[in-house]
Amino acid sequence: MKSVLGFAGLIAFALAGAITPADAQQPKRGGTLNFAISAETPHYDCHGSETYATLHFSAPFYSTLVRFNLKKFPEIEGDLAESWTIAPDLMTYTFKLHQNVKFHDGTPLTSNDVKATYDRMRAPAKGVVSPRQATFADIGTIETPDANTVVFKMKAVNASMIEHFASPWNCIYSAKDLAADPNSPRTKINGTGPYVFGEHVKGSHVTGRRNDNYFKKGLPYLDGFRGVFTLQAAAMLNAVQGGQLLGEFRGISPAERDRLVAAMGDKIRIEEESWTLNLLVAFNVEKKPFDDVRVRKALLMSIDRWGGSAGLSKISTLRSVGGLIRPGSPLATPPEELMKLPGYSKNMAASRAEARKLLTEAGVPNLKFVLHNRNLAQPYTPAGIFLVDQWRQIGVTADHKQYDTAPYLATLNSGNYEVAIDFSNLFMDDSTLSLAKYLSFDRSPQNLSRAIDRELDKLYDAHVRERDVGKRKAMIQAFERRVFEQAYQQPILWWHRIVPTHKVLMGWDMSPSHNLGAQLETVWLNQ
Amino acid sequence: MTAITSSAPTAPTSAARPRGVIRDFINQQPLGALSFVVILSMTIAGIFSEWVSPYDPLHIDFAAILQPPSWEHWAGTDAYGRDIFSRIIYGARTALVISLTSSFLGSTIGAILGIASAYFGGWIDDWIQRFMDILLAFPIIVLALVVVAALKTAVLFGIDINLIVAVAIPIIPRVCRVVRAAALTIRVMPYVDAARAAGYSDSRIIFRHMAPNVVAPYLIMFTAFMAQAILLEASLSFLGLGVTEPTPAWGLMLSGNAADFYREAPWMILFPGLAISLAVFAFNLFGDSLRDYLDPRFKV
Amino acid sequence: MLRYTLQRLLMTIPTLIGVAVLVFFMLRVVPGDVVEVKLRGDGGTVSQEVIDSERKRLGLDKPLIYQFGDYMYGLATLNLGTSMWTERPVTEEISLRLELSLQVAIMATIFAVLLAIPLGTTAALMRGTWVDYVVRIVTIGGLSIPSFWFGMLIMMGLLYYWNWLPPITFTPIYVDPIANLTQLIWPAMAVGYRYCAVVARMIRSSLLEVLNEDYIRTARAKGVFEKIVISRHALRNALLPAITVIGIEFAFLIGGLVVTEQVFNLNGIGKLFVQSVSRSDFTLIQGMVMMLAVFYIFVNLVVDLLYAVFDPRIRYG
Amino acid sequence: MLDQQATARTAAPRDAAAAASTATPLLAVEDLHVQFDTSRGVVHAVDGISYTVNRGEVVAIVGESGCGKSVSSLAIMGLLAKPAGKVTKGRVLFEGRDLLKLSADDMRAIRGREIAMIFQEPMTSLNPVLSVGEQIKEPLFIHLKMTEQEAQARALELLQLVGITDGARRLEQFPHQLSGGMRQRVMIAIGLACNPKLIIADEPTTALDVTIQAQILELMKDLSRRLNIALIIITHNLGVVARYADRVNVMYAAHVIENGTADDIFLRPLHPYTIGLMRSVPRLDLPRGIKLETIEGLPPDLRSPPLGCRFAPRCPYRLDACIQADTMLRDIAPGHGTACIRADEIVAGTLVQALPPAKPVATAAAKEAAAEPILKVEGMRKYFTVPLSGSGVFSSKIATVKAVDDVSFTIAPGETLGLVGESGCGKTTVGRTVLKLEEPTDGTITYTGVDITHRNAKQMRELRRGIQVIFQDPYSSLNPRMTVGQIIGEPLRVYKLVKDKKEEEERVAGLLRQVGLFDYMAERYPHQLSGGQRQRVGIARALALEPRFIVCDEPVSALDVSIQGQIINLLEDLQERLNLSYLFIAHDLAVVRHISDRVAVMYLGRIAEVADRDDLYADPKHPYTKALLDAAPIPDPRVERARAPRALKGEIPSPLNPPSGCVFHTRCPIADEHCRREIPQVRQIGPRHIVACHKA
Repeated sequence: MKSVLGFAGLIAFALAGAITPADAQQPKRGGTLNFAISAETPHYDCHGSETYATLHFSAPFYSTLVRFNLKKFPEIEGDLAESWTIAPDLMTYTFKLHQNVKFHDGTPLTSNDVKATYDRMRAPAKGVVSPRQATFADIGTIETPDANTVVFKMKAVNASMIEHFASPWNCIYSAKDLAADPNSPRTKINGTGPYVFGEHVKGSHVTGRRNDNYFKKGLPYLDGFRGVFTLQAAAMLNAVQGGQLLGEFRGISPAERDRLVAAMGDKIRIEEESWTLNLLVAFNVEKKPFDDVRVRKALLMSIDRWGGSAGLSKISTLRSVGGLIRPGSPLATPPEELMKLPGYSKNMAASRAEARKLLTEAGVPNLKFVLHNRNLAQPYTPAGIFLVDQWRQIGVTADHKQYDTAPYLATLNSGNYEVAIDFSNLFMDDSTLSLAKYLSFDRSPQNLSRAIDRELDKLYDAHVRERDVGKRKAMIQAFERRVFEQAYQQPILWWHRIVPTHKVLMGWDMSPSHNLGAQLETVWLNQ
Repeated sequence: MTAITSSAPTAPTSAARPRGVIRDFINQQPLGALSFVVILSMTIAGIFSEWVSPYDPLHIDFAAILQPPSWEHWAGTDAYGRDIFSRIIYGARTALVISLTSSFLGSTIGAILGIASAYFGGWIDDWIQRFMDILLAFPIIVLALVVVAALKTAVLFGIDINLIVAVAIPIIPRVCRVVRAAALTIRVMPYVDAARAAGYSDSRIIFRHMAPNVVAPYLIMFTAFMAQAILLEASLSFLGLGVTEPTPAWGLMLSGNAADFYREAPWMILFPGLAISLAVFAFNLFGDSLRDYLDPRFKV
Repeated sequence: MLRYTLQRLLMTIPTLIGVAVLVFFMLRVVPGDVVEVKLRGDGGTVSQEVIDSERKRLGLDKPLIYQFGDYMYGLATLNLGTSMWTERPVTEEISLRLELSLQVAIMATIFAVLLAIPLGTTAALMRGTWVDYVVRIVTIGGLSIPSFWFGMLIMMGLLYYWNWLPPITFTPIYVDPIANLTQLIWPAMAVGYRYCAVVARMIRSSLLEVLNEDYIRTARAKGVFEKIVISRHALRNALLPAITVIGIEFAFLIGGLVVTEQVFNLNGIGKLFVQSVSRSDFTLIQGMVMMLAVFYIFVNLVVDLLYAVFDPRIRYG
Repeated sequence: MLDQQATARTAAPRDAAAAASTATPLLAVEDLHVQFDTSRGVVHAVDGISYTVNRGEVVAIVGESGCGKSVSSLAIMGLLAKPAGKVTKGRVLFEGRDLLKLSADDMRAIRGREIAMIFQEPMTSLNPVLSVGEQIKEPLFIHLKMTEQEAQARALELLQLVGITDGARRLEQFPHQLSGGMRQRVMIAIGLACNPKLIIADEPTTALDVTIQAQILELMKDLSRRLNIALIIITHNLGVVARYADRVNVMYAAHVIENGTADDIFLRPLHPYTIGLMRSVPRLDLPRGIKLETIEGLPPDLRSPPLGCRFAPRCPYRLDACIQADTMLRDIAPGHGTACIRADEIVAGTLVQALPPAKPVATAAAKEAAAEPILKVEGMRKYFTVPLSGSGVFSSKIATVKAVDDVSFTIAPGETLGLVGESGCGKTTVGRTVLKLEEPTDGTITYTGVDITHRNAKQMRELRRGIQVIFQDPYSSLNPRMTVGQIIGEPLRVYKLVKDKKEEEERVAGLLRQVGLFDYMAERYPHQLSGGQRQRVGIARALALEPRFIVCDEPVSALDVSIQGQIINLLEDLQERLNLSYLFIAHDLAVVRHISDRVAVMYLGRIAEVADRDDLYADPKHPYTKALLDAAPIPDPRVERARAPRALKGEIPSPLNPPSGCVFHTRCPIADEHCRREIPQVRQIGPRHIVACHKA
């Protein structure tokens, strides 16, 4: 959808830390922001990471080429790029960089650094981890005509390419550092971001201080920040309530929200939005009886999504009923359409009766299996508890087994499971990102149903190259229907992001993804 | 002092008059008897959970989440609207099954190793004791965590075997030490010498003559480690490494989102914690009383 | 004495080797390692090649026996390796957290011992009275109440009645003693209760035993003041077994902090341990277990030496 | 309850006539009652006893275990175990003051200052963590408010007084560095510290070896005389009483049943119990009788004592009146009281028969001539290794204890070889090695001509039936978890000597009767039996396999005197009937003399002397044998008075570090340089008399 916007004309944004009218007050300078990071990153390398733990840690120290404008999501705005042009055939992307950008070590940033950064992501040197190689596989060459211009020449059309350029994980590194040690970003931070790395006390906190040479004049407002690792939700809540931390930017559960509101009254600000995350349930089609579509379908049909949404939304981060695309986003299937799909009916009595019938037909009326789940309190455990309860109601016994992440992943990789709860973490709504998970197992190893379905692959490939919005939408819906009819895997519920911040904290932007907006350069303290 | 020693013979009360023994125990150890009543009622609650508990412990009722204690829900409801009292009753089953099996396993293996170590002596003793040294160098929960980390969960009859193993292993060396010490004093008892002089086989001496006489320390250790095991299981579950939801288990009820509700639903923390404490307390007190009762040293 | 100490130290080597071997192979029983957890984060796609290359980098692709050899060689050269998660030296990871845990442990010890001696002594002297019963119930309570639950109750109470909570990040005591103590006094109490109970019970029972000894009767027959009989004759003997318990419990306190540190969000050894277990960070787990084992053995040695200092039977044995 | 007037009389003590002349006694115990609340009921441990002690006098309280003698002395000192024990009635007048009415602090001021006490166990009666000096000085500081220097000087003086020479060094030492005898000397020094008027010694020598016992008693007697300190000696040993006491109180079942001067009690006993007691002890000074007199039955249970005379159930002379009402202690002669209603008949000599003169018994020589030895031990050695510091596999520092060093002897069928020696001499190890409970380090053991030295457990099995054992401690030698029937029946089953359950029961019943027990006792557990009964069960178990040879390891030393005689008689009976051979291990010379045909004396792992019984006792050749016989007290004041004071000097050396040459040379009165250098060989000096001494 957004790519279509790009197609409509050459759009250039020149935004440099502009203050929108919403922030009526004049920002104040100074102060240190203490905030919670509910996980601790193992390393500092954005490229090599898939977790917000790294972003919330590293993003304030870095810049990207372009990024999402959180005030007008999903619009794109420039970060290091002062402006950019996209060729009408979507085969060339040209970025003009800001002048006088300096790395924290004092060296000036040039187009070479951008090229080195993208080369590292698309074709990493030996020993460098880059999970986004496939995303940038369509890039043919990267040219640097001058120090402030970078030109990306594509090998093939990717309708969503500009969104991928806006990915928060594309931190721009120094070419010099990478030349010295391609893995230096893992342990050393040298960016162009609003903050300069202070210290990282393992298991405790990370600090950053204002980058006085930041290329966006007047920013950041804060003298610095301290991100405190709070692995226990209770500890985080206590600290927020006690005023030791001013916010948690990933998202908390409704119960936690209620507690903060009850305890703090009007001192706390709560912002909510649906989240670009969902939990899935996947059936391993390689295991009997889950090779039988009736069994899979029966299990999906017996899940009361609408009821579950109402209940779980009170106690967990799960909330929205949705298909493969985040509900509420432009490409999403609307609820009335959704209800026609298996597993989304509101008439649960009928659905469950049907489910029982299907099971009986399949010869497994008293099905028993193990539901493999990850051992995380939010929202894996509630999802597991919920599913076990739902299946109990059609006479199916699911043994809920929760593991630590490593053995959990190992089990999933081994294929030695029947039913598993899986997770889809997106940073935007673009369908090329969100549908990839459902491709045939041989193309998408993260497809936990391990199904091979060439029809799905065909639909996906066509839609990636398709530039017409209407046709594209139809293809997405066909894809979705196919996935649900075959009942390989299905989102249980989409998440709901609730971010608590103290009211003194200003200038922070809410968005549907916790991976975005972690640079903190516009944040200020009203005290 | 001779009058006193002779009036309290060292030999423990015999199995010949069980009724007398029970009455004796109640008279001498009223607290112990009381704790036994607690254990008994817990056991009954565990065995007959289906009949005793007012609700289905797994039943989710989103209409009734986080309800404070009331006549309908004696201990309130949790975040899923499940009845906490029912979950505590079912939790007794989980706690007892895991602690009983692991404590039995640990104490029995420990006792057998201890007796063998004491009886055979020499290199067998040396090797067993070296191995126990190794196990003893781990703090209990660390050893359990390593075992949990090492073994994949393996469910048998709805019980996590590896959790039992994890709880049992730290018990082994501790029981082994105590039983070995007890067995060593028995090993040099003239009646064991008499048995050896009569030419009885090693197994006969170990099982007929030595084992019955380490029953007292064994029983004491067994009950003490029942308490330990309940505590350990609760700790592991609290850390998210033990029993998994939705199985009702006390430690588990304290973890997860229970702590999120300090203010709204303190009963979510209060009652399961009380259940653990009461159970462990009862076993500790009972073990204590049993020791006082069986160990004549402090008898007047 | 020196010779004895050295001999004791030498004797710990086989035990330590045993611990090392046991931990290494136990951890290798399960599939799954730190690599995927690290790379996949909250899900997402990582190709097998990437995973493999990372495994290779960490040396996890080598046959087990080579890994074991490397590990043992590392131990022999006092090198605990690097954490697979953070890729920093294990010793660095541990030493970062050691100060906090050690301080909590020491505070808990002081708290426990200071309380346990009068508690245990009173109970023994007033044996069979209601005082004894109360002490008995309070101390068994200490053994029974899970420290993490006790910690939760403390937090709940602080929040409820004072709407106040201890600081969330650690400040060393030499930087700001007040901030430091207000953070650590609560977990010290939470774990100290159990510790105190164990020591008080030991003192009670060993004092009872000692009070039955003939030499106590001798002291009384000499006309020694009852106070001196207790303090000089009985307690001095009764505290000897208590030293063992204080020592062993101190060594194991670090283990007990595993759960309690979670509750108080303390950046200590216990929390690190749970984290490394849930991340399958084998080298860090091994390193910490080795450290705890060495610590335990060291404390045992100190206890033995203390015994030798306090007990003439050993000093001149 | 008791005749109050009986307490008012004062007997004329032999040695302290001056003190006796004063009107009030130093200590007067009047109608003292003590009871203990136990979980099994109230024990009336002392039930109305009265006695007096005059200044400078030695008074003995004699009785078997559980009769209340120790409890009464603790009650005087206010040291009863609280809260179980309490004085319920009576007065304890010390110089006219009632000690029982004193406040706790006043009583404390008397303890250690006016009255001192010495306890039985020197090993445990001193505080292990305080130095000897600290413990001796403590009462000096408390009672006499001495300065450190004064106390140090006094402590040195005290050590000299109790015969410890290098006092300055000893004061720095800790109790565990001293031997048992030395510790008891320290205890006495502590008792003497503040010049008390009265010392109560509760079994002061029971835990000590006979030669050390003599040293300690000699010392106490001497000090009492020199310092004019009154002494209460509490003991079960009649020999000790005869030797040292001026006056004697005999206690039985919480009562004093007879009192009088030592001569009165030993020469003219007036109570059937006292008489029985005297006759049931084997004596060194009288010819050996065929049988010991015994007192059948057991003392009453003090939780519910019988209504009448407490000795009545066991008394051969009881009347109906004895059972119906208790008899008060009354004076028969001046200063000689008894609680027997038939005392007059006893005085008249019409009730109790005089002992018949002892008949000589068959000598060992006759027996041995009959057959080849059933057991032959040649050059047996048994060394133990003891880790010195540290333990386990990795420790290298090890010391060797030569528990048995080159021991040889033979035992003929039907013969009893007595093996005597003090603790640590290796006699028990000899027994255990013969039983193959220990593997000999060297030497050969031949049983009925078969070499069993290196037989393993399996090969031993067939021979096991012939060799059995009876242990010392009747409490620990029976498995408390098995019934008597199971204990006795087990060997029958294991060796398949019985076909079925019924036959087993019959055999068990037969064995029970054979040892003087009843059939129904098969159902009982050991703790339900008395010590003597248990020992009988132990004997029955040994007999079950129909052995030819039994090792008796101190079978009577844990038993009370009146029970001891029963067991000895039983063993003799059985030997006669079943033609058994015994290796009889004991430390009591009189008992060994009574039961043995031949006697071997051991010292520090070596044989000192072996001879026929009469030969050995009449004409001991080894100085150690002589010393042992000298040291053994004899329950007859006349004999004792006639014996010169004697005590073997010095302590028994540690077996870890035995002396060079003759192991006895450090204590031997006749040792010379030669003895120090060379180990004496065992020499034949008579037809059946061998000795290991250069001088013999």
